[in-house]
Amino acid sequence: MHLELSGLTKSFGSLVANDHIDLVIEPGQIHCLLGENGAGKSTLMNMLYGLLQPDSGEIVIDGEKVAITSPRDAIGHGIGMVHQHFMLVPVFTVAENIMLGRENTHAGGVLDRKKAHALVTELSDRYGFAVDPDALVENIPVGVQQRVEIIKALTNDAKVLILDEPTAVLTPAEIDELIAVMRQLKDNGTSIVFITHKLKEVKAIADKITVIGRGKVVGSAEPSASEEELAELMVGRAVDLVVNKEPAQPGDPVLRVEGLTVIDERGFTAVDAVDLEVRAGEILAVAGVQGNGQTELAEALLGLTPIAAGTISLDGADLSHRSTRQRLDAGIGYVPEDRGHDGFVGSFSVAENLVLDLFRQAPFGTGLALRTDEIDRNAAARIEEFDIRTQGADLPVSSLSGGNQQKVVLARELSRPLKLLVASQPTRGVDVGSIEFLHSRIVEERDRGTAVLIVSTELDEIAALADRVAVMYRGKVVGVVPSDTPRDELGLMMAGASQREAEVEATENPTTLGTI
Amino acid sequence: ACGSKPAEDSASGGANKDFKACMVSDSGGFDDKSFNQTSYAGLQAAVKEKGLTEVKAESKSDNDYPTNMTAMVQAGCKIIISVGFKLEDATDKAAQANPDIKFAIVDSAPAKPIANVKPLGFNTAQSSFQAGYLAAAMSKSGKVGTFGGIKIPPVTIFMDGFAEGVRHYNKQKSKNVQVLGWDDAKQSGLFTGDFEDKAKGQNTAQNLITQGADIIFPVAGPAGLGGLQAAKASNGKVNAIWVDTDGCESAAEYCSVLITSVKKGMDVAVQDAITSVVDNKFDNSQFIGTLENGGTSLAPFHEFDSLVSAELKAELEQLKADIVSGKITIASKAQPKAS
Amino acid sequence: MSNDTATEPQQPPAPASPVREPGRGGLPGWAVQGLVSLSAIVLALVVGALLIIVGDDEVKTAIGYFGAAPLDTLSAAATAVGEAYKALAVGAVGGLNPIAESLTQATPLICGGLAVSLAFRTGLFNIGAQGQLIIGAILAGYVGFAWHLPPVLHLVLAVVAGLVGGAIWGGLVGLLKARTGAHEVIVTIMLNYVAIYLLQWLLTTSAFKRPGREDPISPIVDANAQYPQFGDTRLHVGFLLALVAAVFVWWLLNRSTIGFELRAVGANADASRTAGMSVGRAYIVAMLVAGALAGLAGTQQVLGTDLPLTDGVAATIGFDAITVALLGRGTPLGTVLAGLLFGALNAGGLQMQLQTQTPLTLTTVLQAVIVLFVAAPALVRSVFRFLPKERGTGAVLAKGWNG
Amino acid sequence: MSHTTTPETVRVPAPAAIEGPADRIRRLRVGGLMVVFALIGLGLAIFTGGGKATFQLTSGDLENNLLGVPAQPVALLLGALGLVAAVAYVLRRVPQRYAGWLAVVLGVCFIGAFLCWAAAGKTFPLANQFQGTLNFATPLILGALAGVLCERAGVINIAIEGQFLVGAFTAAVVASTTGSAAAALVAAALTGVLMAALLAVFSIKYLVNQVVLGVVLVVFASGITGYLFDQFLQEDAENLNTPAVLSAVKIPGLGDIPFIGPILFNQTVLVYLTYLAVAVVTFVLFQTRWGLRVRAVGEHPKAADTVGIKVKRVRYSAVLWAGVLAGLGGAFFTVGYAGSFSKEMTAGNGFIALAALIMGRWHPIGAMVAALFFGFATQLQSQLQIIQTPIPGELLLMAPYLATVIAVAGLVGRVRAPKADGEPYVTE
Ligand SMILES: Nc1ncnc2c1ncn2[C@@H]1O[C@H](COP(=O)(O)OP(=O)(O)OP(=O)(O)O)[C@@H](O)[C@H]1O
Ligand SMILES: Nc1ncnc2c1ncn2[C@@H]1O[C@H](COP(=O)(O)OP(=O)(O)OP(=O)(O)O)[C@@H](O)[C@H]1O
Ligand SMILES: [Mg+2]
Ligand SMILES: [Mg+2]
Repeated sequence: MHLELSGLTKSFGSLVANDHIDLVIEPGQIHCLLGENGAGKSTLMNMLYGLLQPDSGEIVIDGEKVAITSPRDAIGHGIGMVHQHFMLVPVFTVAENIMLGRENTHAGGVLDRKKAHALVTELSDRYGFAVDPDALVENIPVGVQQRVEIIKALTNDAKVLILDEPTAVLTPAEIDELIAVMRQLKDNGTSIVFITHKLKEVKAIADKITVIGRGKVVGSAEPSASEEELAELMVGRAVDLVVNKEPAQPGDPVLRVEGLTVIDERGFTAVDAVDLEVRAGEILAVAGVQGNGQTELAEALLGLTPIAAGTISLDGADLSHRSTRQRLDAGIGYVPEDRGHDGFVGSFSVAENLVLDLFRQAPFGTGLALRTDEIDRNAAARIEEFDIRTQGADLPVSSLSGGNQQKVVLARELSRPLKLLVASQPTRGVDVGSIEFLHSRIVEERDRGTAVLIVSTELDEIAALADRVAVMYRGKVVGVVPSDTPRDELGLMMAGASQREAEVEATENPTTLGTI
Repeated sequence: ACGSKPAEDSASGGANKDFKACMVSDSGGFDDKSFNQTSYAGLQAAVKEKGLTEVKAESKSDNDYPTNMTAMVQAGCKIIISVGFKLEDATDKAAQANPDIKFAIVDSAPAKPIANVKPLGFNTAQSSFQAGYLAAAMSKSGKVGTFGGIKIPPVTIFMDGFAEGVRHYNKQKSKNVQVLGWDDAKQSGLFTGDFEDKAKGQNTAQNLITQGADIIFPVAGPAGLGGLQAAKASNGKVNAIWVDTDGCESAAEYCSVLITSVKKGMDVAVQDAITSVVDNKFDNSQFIGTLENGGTSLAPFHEFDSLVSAELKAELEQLKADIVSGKITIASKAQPKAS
Repeated sequence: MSNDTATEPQQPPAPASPVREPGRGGLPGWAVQGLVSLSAIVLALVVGALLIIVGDDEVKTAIGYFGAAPLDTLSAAATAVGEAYKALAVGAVGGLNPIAESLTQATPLICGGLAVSLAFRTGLFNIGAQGQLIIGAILAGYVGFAWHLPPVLHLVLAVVAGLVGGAIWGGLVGLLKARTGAHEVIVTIMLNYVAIYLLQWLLTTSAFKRPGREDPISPIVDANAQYPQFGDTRLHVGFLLALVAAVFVWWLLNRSTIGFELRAVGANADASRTAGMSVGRAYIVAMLVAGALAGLAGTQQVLGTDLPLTDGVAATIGFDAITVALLGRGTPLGTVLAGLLFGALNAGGLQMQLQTQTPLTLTTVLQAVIVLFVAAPALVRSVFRFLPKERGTGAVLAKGWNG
Repeated sequence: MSHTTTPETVRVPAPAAIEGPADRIRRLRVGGLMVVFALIGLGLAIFTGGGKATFQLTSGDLENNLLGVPAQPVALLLGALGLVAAVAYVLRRVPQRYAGWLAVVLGVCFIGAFLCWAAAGKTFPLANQFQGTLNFATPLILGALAGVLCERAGVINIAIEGQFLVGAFTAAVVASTTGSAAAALVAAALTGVLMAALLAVFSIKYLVNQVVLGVVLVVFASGITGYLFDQFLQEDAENLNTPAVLSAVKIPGLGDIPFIGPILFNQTVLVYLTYLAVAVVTFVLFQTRWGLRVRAVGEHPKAADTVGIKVKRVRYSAVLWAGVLAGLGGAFFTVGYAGSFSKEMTAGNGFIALAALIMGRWHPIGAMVAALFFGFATQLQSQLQIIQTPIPGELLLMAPYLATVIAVAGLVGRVRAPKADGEPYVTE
């Protein structure tokens, strides 16, 4: 199928998210879209999929102009999409999610669950996905959820498949599998639009690369272009892809975790007798596929999740049963993994969010009274310092782009003296330009003597920041390794291999990305 | 097809058109199938009889009493009737401020008599006593039942009289007819908790019926209608006695199950109070409706006329005479005190 | 994320310079909102007029011979509506006394509305203002008539008792929610019933009954415990307290650390917890203060307008307060304005029934329809096409049940 | 060792020896409450009078079919059993799976002991207890089901009370004017739909906050039915407000089952419709295409949209069908049971239905159980007022409401609404 977008324009209020974008997707082509956060990639794809209506411009399929006013139309035209934010109903089973919208029914609209079951089994066999049709989506790891999303898109026999940041939550091995599936689809003549922030992936699979910036097509590149070239095309300036950091000067242990066990709400063991130690002036990265207990580990450190066993101590003081507020006051800074959910209050202004955990302390709060002038002054300083791109400190944070929202959270946490910084996924979904800045700020904090614990699923990020790496699998720490451990080896440990097994396997079976 | 225009109504009565007879309801409203509604009927009757102008104000809440009272004063009312004890304070205040206007208040009395306020009280315990006696006599199961809306004296006075009447019957006839739903000695019994929920009233009555009661005496305004419905649904096994008005008139659909009603003659009392002002005969003496003056009475038996034996009818007459003469005294504390 | 999805679409991403409608003089946001609200009231009056016409006796008669003299029907209709609305207007704002009456009616509505608003801003749906008001009234009333104290002191104590009563009844809801997760909607509905039955019971006890009376009515509170009145009107100092309460709520929400916490919890409980706030404590504090505000409304009922305690002391204020808060979009100023509007409608409605025998239920319909239209500016705009577009439809209050 | 990560759930159930803190808190809370009730039950048993407690097993028949039990021994037995259950719960003496049953055992024991105490030396109409429970619960069930349908689709429905009122009103008027019960039910359902349409249009099309809307619609319904009552029904009650009430229809066979037969299967059409509604709503929600879509738009409308489901249309249909149920629930108050209409006659039942639906965790069966629980408590207090127990009547009147608070705080705990409940779906 030959797909042509011409002059697509979309604005939200005064913001032009897409400004006359032209794009051609050839049959059987893997077309990569690159661009900073908020460049307009998802907006463009959402218009193609009928979720958003363009203000102007047209979509032409096989030479014919078509109107796509709803996802229904898009599906009808053979377009499938895997969305950046999962479009799965968490309380439904995998089978229910997959049948939703095109249910097979018996007489009277009664669901034919058998057929749905068979379909899931068939597709997951065909593509080598092992997915249990009866599992509730909210109970399966994100990696598997991603597969469900892909199965959903595939069941429609899409001729054009849009994948919007599908790899953000996958392990290197899973990414490899996905790349294999994409190749298989391409060989069958399916065209694919692939959006990602990971330049390695782009180089591995793209037939064509289009870069979008501030709502416009700002250039295109060949897969042969170097990562640095691509990054520069995206950000508009040269970008340091490696963080320049001095070797760590670790001091005394600051955080000590012993036998920490967390049981989640459903009665499952999320963190299983974990021992960890983080020293002043070092960055310990906790690596692992999402859902292996890192989230709960970080939350337990902050007292957001009650612990079932074990101790947490900071500078020798036992914090295991302190409240979150006491831990923050004791000098822990926290950047939560899901910023929109836990990191800020979307309807609050930038200024208010910059004091979300400081508002009680002088100078912002004196007694019962809130000093709004001080809050504003603080906002001006932080916005300047962290280069937060906003049109005003009084605007709601929800109106900022993802990267800038993340800067707000980090700016807040770094604006007070810390002993320990816990940062989960500090740069998830953030573009390379912002990543560069955020990383350097974290290293700066380390060099100031703060103990830093990073939780990340991104091997790039781990490679860039970590002094030591702890790999978690099924709630346990399977090993603590130096930061220069090869990525394939880390990837295998994230899948449960011990360090020794990983070493052997990685040399025998290198992955695509590991070798680029 | 449309009719023709009626001729202008030729000044009907007209005699006292500028005499405004006014009434303020309590928060139950004029459609409460109870005392507001009956009192209003009295107002309408007086207006018709004397050719007056009526003004009425319903109160949605307690806050509205003083407002409505003031508005009535300003409207130039000659007499203002307030309905219910909750209006006492507002009435007294307005009366003292406006000695030229006459007032009457239903079911209440100022603590100290006020020259231009006529209290209208009703000793419905007397006729309820008769009703209790009648019910006891008519009961085949030997159990009669009663329930109220909320436990307040205007409600419990009926229940008291009813229970005492049953007891009197037992003593006279050496029977043991039981009253379910009210223990007048302990002043505790069965209440629905409001005056609105008809379904609840019906269920409550049903519970009495299950316990064996075959005559129901609901004292719960519209919710009490549910009790009549329960009787009706029993297909003749259970009958009822209504309160305030003659149920065969105010709730005609239930006439077939109504042995009689305990009438509280608010309509007549209100009408009299108004006409006394028109005729310049107003006095502030307390009116207490009794069996003697007809201010409370048993309604006709209507469809049960043939079922109530002549003997029983005679006994009821005798009861009346005995109560009037003081031979029978009624204990209920809810009876209006003569001031 | 999901917490904000309802509000987000209305927030333009970059309103550095206020977004203006092309070709239209930029009216400030509040003016636009005012215009829309005014139009909503006009629309509601039209609906009310239809009901008046349908229910009017003269019109009913005239319609009987519509064919013979159609103009009669029209003129009868016009007269009916005209007279009713004239009475409504006069009763609401036609002179000093009517205005005082409107303000008196508005007083408890404002406090009750604030109680609902404050809880809303904390993400709680307080259907329990009614019960909180009742308990407040019970305590304030009891202190007012059973104790005999010198001026000022007596009033202060009675008011404090009312605040405490309301706070207990509200705080209980917050406590249960914080400790056990019990849904506040269920608990407040149930506690409303408990409160009214409690009051009915207390009124049968000798501690509450007026001496010499068997009726369930308490004595009127001592003069020392009454809010001083303004001149001959029924308007009393409680009204000023209501305004003070509104200012207090504004300060609490916008200028205090507690309010910061409450708002944060209301807007995103997860992020608040992550930032070290105690969500449970916020619920308790919010419900305590909300309860106290409703209790204040209770004091205004028993200490302000010469009302003794009866089982009708709360009327439907606690429920009307919800509508008032919603109409006021959960802000203190909005709540005051909405309270005033409802107070005026109540006062005017009484006058309307008096002069034209229009049932009070019409006022109820009017109030509902006004709120309905104010809440749906898009609908109003589709009728009055000249209205400028509003920037955002204002704060969306309580979101879903998940808070 | 292969490259693929294992697909099954990452988490393993915690070993039984370790209890999650959340579970622990819940166990202590529920357990504490159970112990308190067990002790109250035992205390009542100790103070139970001598003689027999008689339970009447056939409604309306005081002579036959009585079950007499020695009050105190039975009460003591039940009290002790209840205490055992409570203690077993607190001490985790049964596998987690069966722990819930301990609460049920305790509940039954407590009520049994309580009844023995209350009915010692008296007769307690047991059959009537269940009959009354059903009567009180029927409109609540219909209302709560209406709420379930709406809210599963993502539209909060506080307006049940308003839908009740208009349903009750039209049913009364139509039954009076046409004399046809069927017509009355249809009319009630239709006006329920009309109110629901207001809810739907204003929430789905005009994006009005649904909590606001619900409250306002209740006020509106109360105003409009009140106004029409004042202006029309009041004046011409004979023709407009004397509906015939549905009569009970005994189901052959089922109606003859001892004890439960007369209670469950000698009822009006409306009650049968209610049973049917529970079954149908449960089935439709969880087993049909439409139900799947309704739940999808209530949980994650955007996900539904991306697979081609017309979110708004599904929401409209769910809200309107809910209107049918709520309208029928309203009809119960007039033609279904009590006859003529009077102002505000639904007396807050719509709000109780709302509470039932939340307490029932937005599940049709749960909502029904909650409604029955409330009906049971209400009926029990009414019956206890008649047989005269030492409990003051005033306290009894509050009891159903207090019981609900205790149940919600103690047993139900945190509930989770459909994720998108109350959130309008906006596309750009
Ligand atoms: N629904 C919306 N309303 C208003 N503005 C929006 C909306 N959706 C996106 N935007 C804005 O449009 C711009 C483009 O957003 P888009 O989601 O297309 O970016 P993106 O390129 O996909 O970014 P990312 O890499 O972070 O996913 C952003 O500035 C964003 O703030
Ligand atoms: N209504 C809106 N108004 C303004 N900006 C919006 C709106 N909706 C979304 N955005 C912004 O659009 C950008 C892209 O939206 P998107 O939903 O892709 O989130 P995101 O931040 O990119 O998420 P992630 O970090 O998980 O990739 C974000 O910066 C978000 O803040
Ligand atoms: Mg995107
Ligand atoms: Mg992104």
